Amino acid sequence: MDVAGLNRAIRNSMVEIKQYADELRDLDTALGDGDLGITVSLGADAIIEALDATGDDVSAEEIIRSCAKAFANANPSTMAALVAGALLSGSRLWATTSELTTEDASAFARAAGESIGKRGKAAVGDKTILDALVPAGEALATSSDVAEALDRAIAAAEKAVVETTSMQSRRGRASWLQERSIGLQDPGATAFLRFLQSWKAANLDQA
Amino acid sequence: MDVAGLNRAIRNSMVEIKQYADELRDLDTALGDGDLGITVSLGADAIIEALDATGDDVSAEEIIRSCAKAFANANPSTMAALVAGALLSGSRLWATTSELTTEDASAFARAAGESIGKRGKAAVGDKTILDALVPAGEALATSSDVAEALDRAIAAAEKAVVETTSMQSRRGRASWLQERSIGLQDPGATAFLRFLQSWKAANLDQA
Amino acid sequence: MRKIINDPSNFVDELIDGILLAHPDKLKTPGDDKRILVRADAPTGRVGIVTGGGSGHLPLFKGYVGKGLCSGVAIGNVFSSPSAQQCFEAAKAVDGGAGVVYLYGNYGGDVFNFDLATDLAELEGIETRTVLGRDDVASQPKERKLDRRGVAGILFAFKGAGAAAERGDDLDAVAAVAEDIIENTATMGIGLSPTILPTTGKPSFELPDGEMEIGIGIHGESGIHRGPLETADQIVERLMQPLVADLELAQGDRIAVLVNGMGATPLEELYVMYRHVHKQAELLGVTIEKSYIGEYATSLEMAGASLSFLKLNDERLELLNAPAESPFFVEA
Amino acid sequence: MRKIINDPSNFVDELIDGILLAHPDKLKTPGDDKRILVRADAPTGRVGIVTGGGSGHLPLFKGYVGKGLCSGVAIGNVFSSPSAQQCFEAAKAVDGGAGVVYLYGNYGGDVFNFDLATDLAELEGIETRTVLGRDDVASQPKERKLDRRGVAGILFAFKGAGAAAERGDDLDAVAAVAEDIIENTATMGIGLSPTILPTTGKPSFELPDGEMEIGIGIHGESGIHRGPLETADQIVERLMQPLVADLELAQGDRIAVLVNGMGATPLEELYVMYRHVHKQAELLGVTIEKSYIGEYATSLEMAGASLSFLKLNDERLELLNAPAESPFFVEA
Ligand SMILES: Nc1ncnc2c1ncn2[C@@H]1O[C@H](COP(=O)(O)OP(=O)(O)O)[C@@H](O)[C@H]1O
Ligand SMILES: Nc1ncnc2c1ncn2[C@@H]1O[C@H](COP(=O)(O)OP(=O)(O)O)[C@@H](O)[C@H]1O
Ligand SMILES: [Mg+2]
Ligand SMILES: [Mg+2]
Ligand SMILES: [Mg+2]
Ligand SMILES: [Mg+2]
Repeated sequence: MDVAGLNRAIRNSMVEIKQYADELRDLDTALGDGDLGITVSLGADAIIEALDATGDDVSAEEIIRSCAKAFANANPSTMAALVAGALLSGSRLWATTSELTTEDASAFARAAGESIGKRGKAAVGDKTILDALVPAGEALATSSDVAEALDRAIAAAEKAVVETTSMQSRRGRASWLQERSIGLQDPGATAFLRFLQSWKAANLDQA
Repeated sequence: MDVAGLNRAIRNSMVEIKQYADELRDLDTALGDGDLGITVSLGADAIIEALDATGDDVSAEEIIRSCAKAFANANPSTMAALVAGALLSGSRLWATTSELTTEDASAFARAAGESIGKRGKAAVGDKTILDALVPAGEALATSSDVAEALDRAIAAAEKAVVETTSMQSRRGRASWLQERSIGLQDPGATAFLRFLQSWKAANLDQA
Repeated sequence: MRKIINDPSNFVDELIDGILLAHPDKLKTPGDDKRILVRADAPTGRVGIVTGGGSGHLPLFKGYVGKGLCSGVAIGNVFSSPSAQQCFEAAKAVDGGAGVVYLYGNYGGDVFNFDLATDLAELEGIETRTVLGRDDVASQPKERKLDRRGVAGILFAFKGAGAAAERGDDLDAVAAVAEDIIENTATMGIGLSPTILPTTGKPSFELPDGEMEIGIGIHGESGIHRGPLETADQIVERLMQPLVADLELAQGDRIAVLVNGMGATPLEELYVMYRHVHKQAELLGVTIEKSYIGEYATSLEMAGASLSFLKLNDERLELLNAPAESPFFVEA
Repeated sequence: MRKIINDPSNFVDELIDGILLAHPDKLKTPGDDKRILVRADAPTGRVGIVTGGGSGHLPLFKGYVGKGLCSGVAIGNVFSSPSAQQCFEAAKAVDGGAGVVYLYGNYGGDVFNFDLATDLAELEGIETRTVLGRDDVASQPKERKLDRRGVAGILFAFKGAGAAAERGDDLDAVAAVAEDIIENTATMGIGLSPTILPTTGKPSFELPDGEMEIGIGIHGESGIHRGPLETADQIVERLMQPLVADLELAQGDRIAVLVNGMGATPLEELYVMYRHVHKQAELLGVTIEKSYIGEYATSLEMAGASLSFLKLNDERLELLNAPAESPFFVEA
């Protein structure tokens, strides 16, 4: 995928992901404060606006940086800050890449996960977005076919999201529920899964 | 009826009237602040307690005075203050009466009505307790038979209470509803009707 | 019933206990009856101001007893009058020889009991004057102004009369200040949810989501009509218009504003309202010299708000700005 | 949705407009971004204190900007963090060379954004310290004390650190005061009804009548468990016990108490609660030297209350008693 394609693909996914805002709000209401739907929908709008302003004659790194800034400021929150930091970390890997491969995507995900783990003092198993991001990122590297890699990533994330339900939240707002967090699906992990699914749905023609 | 009988009859009526507390609360909720049920039930309890303390070897005037004081302080409110004043006015007529007749009862009601009219700056037609009290008091004088006089008073009060519904409240809290008070039955007039009915029900054997 | 209470019949006594335990340096009860609270330094020798009425309106009435405010309060049950005896005892406790102004809202139950108290006070040689809060323009048309009920706007009268008493005005002068302020005060309110009496557990009215009661009182009384819930700006205009008309406000006039929450309405919403009040006043050429925004006269857990205006002159503004201090109200 | 609002997406900007219009003598916005409010006299040359967080908690956080309190605030959307840029701009506006303490509640979104702001401040040569409110004992067991969230008890830290800055303490000393107070503060709350986000119109949880959420936060977070609604006295005992344990209060100790309403709970009920707190403290031989009773940190129209204790020593008490003044909080 080239830079123009990346720009378009992100934009399409952002339009798509907004349909999950209510679901994410409800999940975050049960486990947190209910603002994740807003973070995602305002964040998606801000990214679209930022990309409109960016144009195509820039690097993939710059595109991702615009997304990071836009997402960070749209509705500042845990998810906004962690995702923005993750995007900035990942973007560095794409400074000189003009044709993005599934390998590149996987490396991006790895860097993103490390950033979130560091900032959020979180690890896989803490019932956060990392629980979906890490296995999905690994799955991306298992095929060089974009569609196949994406399907595997989605499958991995889906499995992980289901598994978060039986776990106890160890980080962030949800951790304050202590034992009561068990039985509720993690909103952040779900948001990541919905992002992958949106990417697929919105970019089927390019896949 | 002698003084001991009066004491007993009041006490019996007070036990009886408490069953209407919810109805009076609901009527006063619609047209005012909903406290008339409390005024009547706390007032009835206070009267019973006061009469327990009064004993039988006093005048009818003193019995009524005890009732007035008890009712005034139980839950001070418009009804409490007006009824207490009315009882005091009426009681003066009974200072030396030892056998109470329906004539005496009617005179008492007339004095009571004048007191309420003066204190409340109200007249028949303002949609207040007066609308029931005045015609009922007049009816009491139309027979010397206690049971018959009471039945006529109840009939007169019942008719008057029904008629309050279509009137606009001119006095007190209900008057603030202005046109919106039309269509709602006056709580104070209803309370007076319920008092007469309680008297009848509680004192059938003496009637 | 979503209330943090014990036995509902002890509600008022327990909350007074709480007030006395929390503020022993500022308030005291003069005798055995805790339903009477007075300034800790009463009697001060200055004119006393006694207010009173039902409970359930905090900070009204108990909250306005302090320096530069009222001197004492007689406290009834929730939304019920105090007794005449209590009204009288309050006056007796604060009178230092200069007399007492009874200053309270125009409600039948209160009026009948305070009137009786003035007779009792007279017997004891305490001179009294009575001034009634009657600021609610929704409760009666202008021709029947004197029959209006008193709501949140009485705050202005407490503040002004309290300042007048504090500076040493005599009995008639303090009463005249209170009367002057009330004459120039107008209030109107809306309700978004009912109030619930602790003793009965019943809502004062049923209001479907998405509707509002217009022209409500502070005892859960219904309003003069009901309509679909409007935006904050529309509500402000709806409340402002009758106040402007009633006070005959015109370009160049100065006012004090009270945006009052009924109990459950977030302070945020009151500031959203104030914003539009300010802008609309500007359009009229009316200057807001002073504003109070918050909960000043509530109706337990009722949601809603009222808007009060006091038309100002130099004297009234000076009295509003004078220092005052109670556990619930500070003017620094 | 029973709210007095206009377009929900303008809610926060409009309420800030209202605050600025009502209190131009006390607060100002230093630049174009109204999401930053600072004392009208900032920078004062003393150590600055910048707080911040989501909206919907009035008087928290905006209400604690003033003399003897915080110097500035960065304001997020309802229950959302301000941006790093805003946190930084607030520090820049209040820094008079003595440095700035960032003092706010321990929430992921806020922490990440304020941390970024400290980096930005450093680049501009502004020295900062960070102290996190983390008083809610229900949110984590004592072993994970540092991960607790910050709720109403941060008021004590604002008051103490503000007084320290006002008397001229240096940056490390002001931060140390804040840290010392937070270390000795414990809070726990219950909810009787949910909060409703203006943008979504959805309640934060469903709570059947007659039940209560125990251990709630101030963002509509559910509590750690749910149970039948108890009496005021039972609730007080339930809230007090973990505070006493956490602060290891024993006979002879002195405390400050904050009985905080979550938004819709009548002030009357808070005094009923205080009454029992006072009595229970007496039983323990613990003296209440200072009390705050009212709405200090709310969650929009949530019904419920929280109880906070600060274990006192002479220094802490002196700082609490120092004068302070904001449009929302006065210590005379
Ligand atoms: N410390 C953390 N590290 C990693 N992920 C976290 C952390 N805290 C929260 N999360 C993720 O963020 C999600 C909540 O995001 P968001 O609603 O923005 O949080 P908040 O409203 O508390 O600021 C959680 O479901 C979880 O997946
Ligand atoms: N000024 C008045 N004169 C005569 N009766 C009145 C007057 N005001 C009210 N009432 C009567 O009192 C009833 C209400 O009593 P109550 O509930 O005690 O009043 P409140 O709660 O307003 O003090 C009304 O239904 C009416 O019958
Ligand atoms: Mg959230
Ligand atoms: Mg009534
Ligand atoms: Mg009443
Ligand atoms: Mg959040």
